[in-house]
Amino acid sequence: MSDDVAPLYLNVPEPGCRPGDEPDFSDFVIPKAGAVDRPAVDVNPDEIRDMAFSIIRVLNAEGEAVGPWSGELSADELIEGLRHMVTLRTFDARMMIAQRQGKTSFYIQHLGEEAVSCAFRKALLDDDMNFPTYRQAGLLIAGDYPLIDMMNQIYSNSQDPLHGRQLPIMYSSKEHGFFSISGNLGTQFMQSVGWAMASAISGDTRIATGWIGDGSTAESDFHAALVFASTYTAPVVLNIVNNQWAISTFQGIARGGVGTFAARGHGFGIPSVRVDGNDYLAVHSVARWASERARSGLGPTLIEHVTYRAGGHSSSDDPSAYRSKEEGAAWPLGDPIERLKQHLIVLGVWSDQQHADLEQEVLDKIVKAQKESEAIGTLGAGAMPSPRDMFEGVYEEMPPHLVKQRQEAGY
Amino acid sequence: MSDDVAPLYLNVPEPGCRPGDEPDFSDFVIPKAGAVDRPAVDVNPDEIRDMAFSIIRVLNAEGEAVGPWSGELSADELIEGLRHMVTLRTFDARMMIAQRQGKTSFYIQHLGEEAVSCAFRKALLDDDMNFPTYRQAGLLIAGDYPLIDMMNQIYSNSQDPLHGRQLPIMYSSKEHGFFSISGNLGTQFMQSVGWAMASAISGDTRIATGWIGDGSTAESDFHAALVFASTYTAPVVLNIVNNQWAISTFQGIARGGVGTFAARGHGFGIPSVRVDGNDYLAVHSVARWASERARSGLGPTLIEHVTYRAGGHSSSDDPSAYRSKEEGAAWPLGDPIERLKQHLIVLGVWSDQQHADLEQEVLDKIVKAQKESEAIGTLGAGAMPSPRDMFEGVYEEMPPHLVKQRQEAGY
Amino acid sequence: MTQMTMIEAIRDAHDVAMARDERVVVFGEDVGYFGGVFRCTAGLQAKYGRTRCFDTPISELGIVGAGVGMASYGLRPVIEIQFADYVYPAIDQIVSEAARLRYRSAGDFTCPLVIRMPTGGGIFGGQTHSQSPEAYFTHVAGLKTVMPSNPQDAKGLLLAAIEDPDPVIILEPKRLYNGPFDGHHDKPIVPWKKHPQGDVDPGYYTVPLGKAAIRRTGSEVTILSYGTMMYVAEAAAAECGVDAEIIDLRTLLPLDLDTIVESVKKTGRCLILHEATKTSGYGAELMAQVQEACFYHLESQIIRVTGWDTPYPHAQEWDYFPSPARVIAALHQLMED
Amino acid sequence: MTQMTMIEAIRDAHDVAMARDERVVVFGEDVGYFGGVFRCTAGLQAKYGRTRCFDTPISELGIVGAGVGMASYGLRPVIEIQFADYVYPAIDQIVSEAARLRYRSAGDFTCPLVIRMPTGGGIFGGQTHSQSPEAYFTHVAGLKTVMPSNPQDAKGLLLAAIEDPDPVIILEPKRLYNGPFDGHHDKPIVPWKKHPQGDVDPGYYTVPLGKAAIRRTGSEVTILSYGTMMYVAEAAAAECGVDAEIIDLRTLLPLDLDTIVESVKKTGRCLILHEATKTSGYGAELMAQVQEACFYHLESQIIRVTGWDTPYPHAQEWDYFPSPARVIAALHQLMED
Ligand SMILES: Cc1ncc(C[n+]2csc(CCOP(=O)(O)OP(=O)(O)O)c2C)c(N)n1
Ligand SMILES: Cc1ncc(C[n+]2csc(CCOP(=O)(O)OP(=O)(O)O)c2C)c(N)n1
Ligand SMILES: [Mg+2]
Ligand SMILES: [Mg+2]
Repeated sequence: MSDDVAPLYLNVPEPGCRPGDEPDFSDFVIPKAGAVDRPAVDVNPDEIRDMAFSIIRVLNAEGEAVGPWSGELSADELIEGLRHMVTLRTFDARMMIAQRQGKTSFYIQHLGEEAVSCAFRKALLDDDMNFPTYRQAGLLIAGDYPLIDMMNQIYSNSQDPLHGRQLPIMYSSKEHGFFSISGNLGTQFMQSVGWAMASAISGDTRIATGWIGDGSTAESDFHAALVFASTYTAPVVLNIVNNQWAISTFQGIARGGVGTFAARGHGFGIPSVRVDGNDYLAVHSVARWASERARSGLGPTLIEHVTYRAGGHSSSDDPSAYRSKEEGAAWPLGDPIERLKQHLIVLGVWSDQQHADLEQEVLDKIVKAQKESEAIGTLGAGAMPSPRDMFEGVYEEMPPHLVKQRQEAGY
Repeated sequence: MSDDVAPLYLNVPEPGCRPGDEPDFSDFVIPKAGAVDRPAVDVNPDEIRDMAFSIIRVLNAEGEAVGPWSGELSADELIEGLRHMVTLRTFDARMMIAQRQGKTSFYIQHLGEEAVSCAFRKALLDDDMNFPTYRQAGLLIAGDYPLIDMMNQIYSNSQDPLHGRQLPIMYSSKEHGFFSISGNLGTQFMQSVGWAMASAISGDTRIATGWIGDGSTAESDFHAALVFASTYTAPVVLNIVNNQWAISTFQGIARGGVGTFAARGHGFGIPSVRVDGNDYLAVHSVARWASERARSGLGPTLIEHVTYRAGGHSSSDDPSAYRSKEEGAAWPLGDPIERLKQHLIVLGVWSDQQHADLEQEVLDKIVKAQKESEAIGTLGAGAMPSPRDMFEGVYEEMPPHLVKQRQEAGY
Repeated sequence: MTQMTMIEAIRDAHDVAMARDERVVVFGEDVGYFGGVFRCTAGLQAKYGRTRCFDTPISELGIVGAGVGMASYGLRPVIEIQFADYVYPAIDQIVSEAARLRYRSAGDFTCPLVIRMPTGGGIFGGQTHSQSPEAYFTHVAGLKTVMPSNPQDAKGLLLAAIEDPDPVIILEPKRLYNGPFDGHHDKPIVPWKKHPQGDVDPGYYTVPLGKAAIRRTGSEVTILSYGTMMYVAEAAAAECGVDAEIIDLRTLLPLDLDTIVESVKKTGRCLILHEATKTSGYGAELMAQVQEACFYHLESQIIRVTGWDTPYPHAQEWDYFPSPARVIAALHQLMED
Repeated sequence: MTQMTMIEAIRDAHDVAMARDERVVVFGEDVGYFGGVFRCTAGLQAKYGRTRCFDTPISELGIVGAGVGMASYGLRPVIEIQFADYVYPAIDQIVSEAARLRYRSAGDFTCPLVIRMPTGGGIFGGQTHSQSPEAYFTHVAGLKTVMPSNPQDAKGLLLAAIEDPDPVIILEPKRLYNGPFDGHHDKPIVPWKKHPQGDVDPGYYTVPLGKAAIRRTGSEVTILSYGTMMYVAEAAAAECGVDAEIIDLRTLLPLDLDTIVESVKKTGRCLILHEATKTSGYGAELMAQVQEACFYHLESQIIRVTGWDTPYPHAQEWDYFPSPARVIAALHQLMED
């Protein structure tokens, strides 16, 4: 050790605010709604590097849609979007309760992040393929996947489309363009690029979307996805949902000292943008732009959705152990449902009464589905998938050793 | 498949030049020597993003050292550098022949890339730790590691410091700051960050360097290294040696359509620069700058060394099967030894005669070491490591099952 | 002696090691401020500071790769992989790097690294929170693999692992974290605080790697097992009237073959029990070694009771998990043979 | 019949598959223009174009991950991992993804993916060009694992694998690529072109997965082996005077247990031979299964002859590699027991 040099030290980033601290988002720079340009889809990526350091926003504080990224959706479409978000939130709330009642083992909710997946889905075509994480059920709900199928899976009952094999909420629906959720973080991000490459190899017109959380961008699959997407100009939209937290770990641990997650695309020449993830209109508009790029053969886009995980990580998590309880309320981008509702009211097509009616209507629908599903069974009660199912589907055809084991097990 | 949309297609990048084609580097933009600024080591990374798209060069076409990155090395130091590079090249040539004579199984040479590791090593302190790939033996040679130890390892004879266990050229010398080479691409890049973190945790002053090839930047370890280095501001210099080829695969496959390898650092807020890897002075100067950053607690630097693999990938490879034989000669950054020699002549401290003498002197030294080493043994002839050695060192203490196996084997 | 849960015992082992040796550093996903999703590192950051216990990015590769680099520097990293199911992204750093560093560098560099991971099923964790990957690790020359079955061993083995000069994988049966489990999932568990095996020595001690423990002496059959399955074996033995000798392997590699052979030579019969998938599971190796060492003492064939050769299911967890009933059936079959 | 090396036979299988089925795409490191470092895909890019046979970035994770995505789309990707030693960065995509996709999605998505990799030692490739990782793959529910030992099988098994609806790992013994090898490294090899087993059927045919082949009939001992070791077994049998029946497993999972059991019941003795490291190697599983199925027919203990429990060394390669001498010694021991 030399004497004339100061000793080194390890820098371990810490969030500004832990339990007991006052939340402080004053360092978090939020551009005005409407402030970011909307370039042509075939823009040279080098010219829009600054977009990775700004945030595309449409809804301003007054609830108006402003700027070049607004104006694509009709009032009816917006009301439909609101319905999807309310459905997702209500569904989540009911299922969180069901989990606490022991009707399922595990649940993950979307509180505060509903706009991201709900709005994105409406910018896609029905036969595009999404490679979601566990926090994009809006892709299913906005794609009209039956709620009861979701519940049957959550309850692992005999009508569970996945035969009880997979964890609750790890849905799969090829028909609804929803790739089987893995549970291993990141893996599906690379697979989305592979699927998109396959579409391109086949001269198809379908595109893929990949999804990953802020924390999971540290995983290797994130890197591989960027490398392959960039090299082969794959028709894929790569989405990072930056909800500020990865269980108890704040986004600074994955992001490093500086920069943004979106900026990771620059090393690959991938157009990279950030969007206000709590702004239904902005997410939808950016999704349109990026999917048009993919569909026109212009290749990948990297989108960082800036949002906030308002709830716990999962039904197993209590965030008050590691972050301030007030942080959610202080989050400066607000609540996606409130903001869209407000916009519709400003537009003059919505009212508090209509909103309350919508909430009730959605709740009724969910309660009805829930009753139906619970009548079939919940985890450990009622009609369950057969243990025989456990042995099936490991391979298309059951090999002899598994037949023997199944028989040994008595099925 | 929609009818109104053009079908997608897969873009597979191809190099400009395959066997039979005329090499064409006209797209390869080479800034003038001296053109790139030398910022303070504590510069804000955001302010030097353009450095990832330029190339730091010191030696101009006339052999003069120009610009802000020149002027740190004395004539004696430069002559020493020349000696190191000539030693490495001569050593390589002799060992390639030895391989063809069956005295070893495998060899990897550095032809054209000698400046990178030789110059870099001289910017480090003796107790810093390098995490090299198989193409940085200059770190050993410029660190005065005994040639005979290298040869004994290459020949896997009884004096092989690694007891015949590891492939030839996969050296290891803690004493000389040279981490054990793995053979698995990329792994050591992340480990260099871990070592640097350990130094920081320990309040030490030593720094680490990581090394990776252009092709290997696609590996996951590259990403992990950038994430961890950035998050913890690790005292490490991360080097990408872009020698244009990864076996038969041109760098465009790893790099994607656009950008540079250095630009990968931007997503992490890591200062990232490119340097003329065939320019001894430039490499040395950049290495100084980056290691000063690391040693001062300013964290990682990403350096892309732009060079050219003038030889085959390894003794198993014949590059004429996949690239034009003329490509090497057309490579616009010239030959590192020629360029430094020329510079010394321009400085008036060197002559063709002195150079010829140096070459002879180096050759004599290498031949002498080689005779000594071959007198001990070469692969399969002479004194070999004991089979008993095969069982040792799996663990510090040999567990019972291995003792039994060793006995079964008769040792 | 203090009563501790397995979680508390593991935390205590970290604490003791960090206090004794400055070189011990602890990290992993959510390991720092929060203290780990299972709370095995709770309080360590507050006590030893952020540079000795910290959160990492979600990159198992990076975590282990950093650990290899740190260990080669001279530190003693103790790493948590959040669930054993998530170790695969780090396999290359474990198999190709940590395990081979001493060998390939002829001792020039070494890798005293501990990698802990919650393992096994029984918590309705489905495919990605239930796996038992011990077979992979035991196939890798250069690694040691450990699986404790109670708080006292968990602490002592972890302390021994931290002192070990080579990389050690510790698979922690998460079903036992809060209390042992006898395989009857419908019956309540006795928490460690009220359990005789919850007694943990205070302060520093080690349980040596490579030494098995006999949990029950018996004369008719030898049961080889480890982790959660120890209690399933005990329940089966208690319920079925076969006088079984139950061996808790504790360390899978190096294996305490002497203890095994002595027992099998005495009983003449052997049952092997593990949660992991059967084919190429560690039970196969145990069976091979027992056969190699005791062939002429075997009075009946060796039987394996294991998880089935399927991914770990969610709803059918208790059909997958080896039950006391399956063990009892196998014991009876052994006695009939 | 045409005489082909194993490399030519593999190349031919790709060619036949690509011509028959547009969905077959081939990629990997150096696989495109150059045709692979072992030249197994030479000529395919020129014939089928860059979008059906192409080079990839050096990311085994990315290669397999892309393959999983493509397979789920409906293509039939055939991937080359440059050496089996480099498969570890892709293990997560193989174990957690390819293997479980059908199961976890209840058949909604499937993964008809073939992953080929040159395997095994005998070429002085040292630690990183010599490994035999079959044990890992055979432990994973959802994978099939294949290792051919001659050109005819290499082609037919690859064609069968490409048609298989599930992921298949093909381990290609690189020591056999250019000619078989009888374990006497100091003697010249007979190239496939002059070898009876170099006869390959032209055009399309398959060798079914899950079916072993008896390479030598014999009455005294059954030798279970695969890959390069087949020829070591044959050499040993020819030299030692023990009448051995030699079974080439060809597919390790699903295993052709019927053929094995029939043979062992006949001979009463069994020797298991593989290159891979012993502990938790696939030989342990074979031993377990033979013991389970044939216990009362065994006249002596089963013996494993395998690579040692060390990393694969360089200079000591021929001390590591199971030799005919070691097999002969084991055969004699079996007959004495
Ligand atoms: C490979 C892997 N490592 C670790 C985990 C455990 N884990 C589950 S969720 C999670 C945090 C993910 O955070 P982020 O990516 O930000 O997504 P978010 O939960 O915020 O949506 C972790 C570490 C896992 N599922 N897979
Ligand atoms: C994990 C892994 N994958 C593949 C290989 C095989 N391989 C050895 S060298 C090489 C090319 C590396 O190219 P690059 O990184 O550009 O380094 P260079 O050889 O040009 O110095 C490949 C693919 C390997 N050694 N390790
Ligand atoms: Mg998050
Ligand atoms: Mg290269």
